[in-house]
Amino acid sequence: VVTLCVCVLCYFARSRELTEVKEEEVTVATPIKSQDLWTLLLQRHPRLSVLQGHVILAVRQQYVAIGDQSVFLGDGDEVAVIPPLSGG
Amino acid sequence: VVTLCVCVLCYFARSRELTEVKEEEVTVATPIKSQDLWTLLLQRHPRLSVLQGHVILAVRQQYVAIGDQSVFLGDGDEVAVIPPLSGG
Amino acid sequence: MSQEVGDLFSLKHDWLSVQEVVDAVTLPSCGAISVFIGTTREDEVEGRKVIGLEYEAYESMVQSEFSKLCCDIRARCPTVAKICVHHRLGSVKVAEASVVMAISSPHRKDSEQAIQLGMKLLKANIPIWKKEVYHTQEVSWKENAECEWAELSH
Amino acid sequence: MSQEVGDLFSLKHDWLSVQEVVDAVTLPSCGAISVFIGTTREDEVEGRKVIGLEYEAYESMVQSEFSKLCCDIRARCPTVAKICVHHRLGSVKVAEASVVMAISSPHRKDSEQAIQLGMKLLKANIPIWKKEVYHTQEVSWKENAECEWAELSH
Repeated sequence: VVTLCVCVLCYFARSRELTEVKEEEVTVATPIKSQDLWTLLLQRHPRLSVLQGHVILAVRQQYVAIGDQSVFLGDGDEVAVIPPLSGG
Repeated sequence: VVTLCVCVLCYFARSRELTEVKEEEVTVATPIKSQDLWTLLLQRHPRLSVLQGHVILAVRQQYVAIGDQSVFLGDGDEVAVIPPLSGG
Repeated sequence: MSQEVGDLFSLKHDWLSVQEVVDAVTLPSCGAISVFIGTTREDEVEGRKVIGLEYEAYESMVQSEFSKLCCDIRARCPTVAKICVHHRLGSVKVAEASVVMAISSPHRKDSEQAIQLGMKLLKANIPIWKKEVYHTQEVSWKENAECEWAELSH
Repeated sequence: MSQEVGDLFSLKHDWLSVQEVVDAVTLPSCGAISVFIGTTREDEVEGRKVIGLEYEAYESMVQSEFSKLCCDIRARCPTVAKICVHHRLGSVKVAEASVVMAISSPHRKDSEQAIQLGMKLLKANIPIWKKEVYHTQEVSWKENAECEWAELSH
């Protein structure tokens, strides 16, 4: 069963500069492979492609590698683009 | 050649409590084996014997193990009794 | 075992007080406190002089990742008592502290081991980013070698 | 390579300021400062409660042994910039700091390694002694396991 939900995309650091957006709502089919979620993000913001291979996502504030695993989303869930960290 | 010199004995921590002396002048033949220096100290203050095996000396502020090596002393040189350290 | 009462990760827009972070982990039962302070180093990158750093964070996620970090530290160093981090946000000038981490434990070796692990985990997992600001007004996003998905990770 | 200008071992009769020790090693060229703080732990030894410690030092020799300690650290960690220690003398109450050591270096791993070595060398070689004072007014001289001629050395 595939359903649709409205989740919140959050962009940080270089990804925010590339998209020029901090947060936006999108409708996404769920469950969705994290790879497909990334593809969807690239379609919205092609400039994100410079991060390809050096980026992961966070879904409901849990890190999710971009790959084969399925992500289950609900309305209002946060999906964040996480460029390489540089805290400290 | 053995000569005599007047050096300053210094007692710290437990050794000071055992001798009830902080500093005193003694005449010592030099050179002298550090073992013999310790024997001389024990003769002056027999209570120091409780430190036997767990004590070293410092001659002119350099650590010297109690043993076979010869120590060369000059007038006014400091010889200190160094119980196990507990700084920090 | 989770984040304990008293563990704290605080994001600050102003000067960091080392004493405040140390006081937050001080306990009569602990004889050892290890501290790490990260400061903005004076640096020159390809002829451009670094004049400061700009920090940002995924603030809500910082807290949940910090809980995990505290768990990981206690799994490896069970005698750790308290863990406290103050981290700057916004712009930080050269020679100012951007992060202060303090960890207490009854004995020295545990706090020493824990602080090394703690800083490694912070750099690997806490969602915070910085860019260097150069005297030319150019900027460049940094990447921690400890971050698994960094280009330069090892 | 000897003790560098700016290295400092200070014996203090009053409360130790962590900030002061940290400031003493802060340099624009250093991104990392590691700190260790040793405090008097609340403790009970054979039913006697520790109410404080009493410290004494062979003051002039502390300085020459500290110079050697600085040499030893730089031999093993050549990028170390500055080393500063404040150590209490006289009586120190439970939960108060008796020693604060700070070491700066350009990068984190060097200051982390140096602080561990530095504390080990301090406990092994710096001529300072403490006795525990119990609530019964009894006292007992302590011995560092790091000291080669201690009964309990290892």
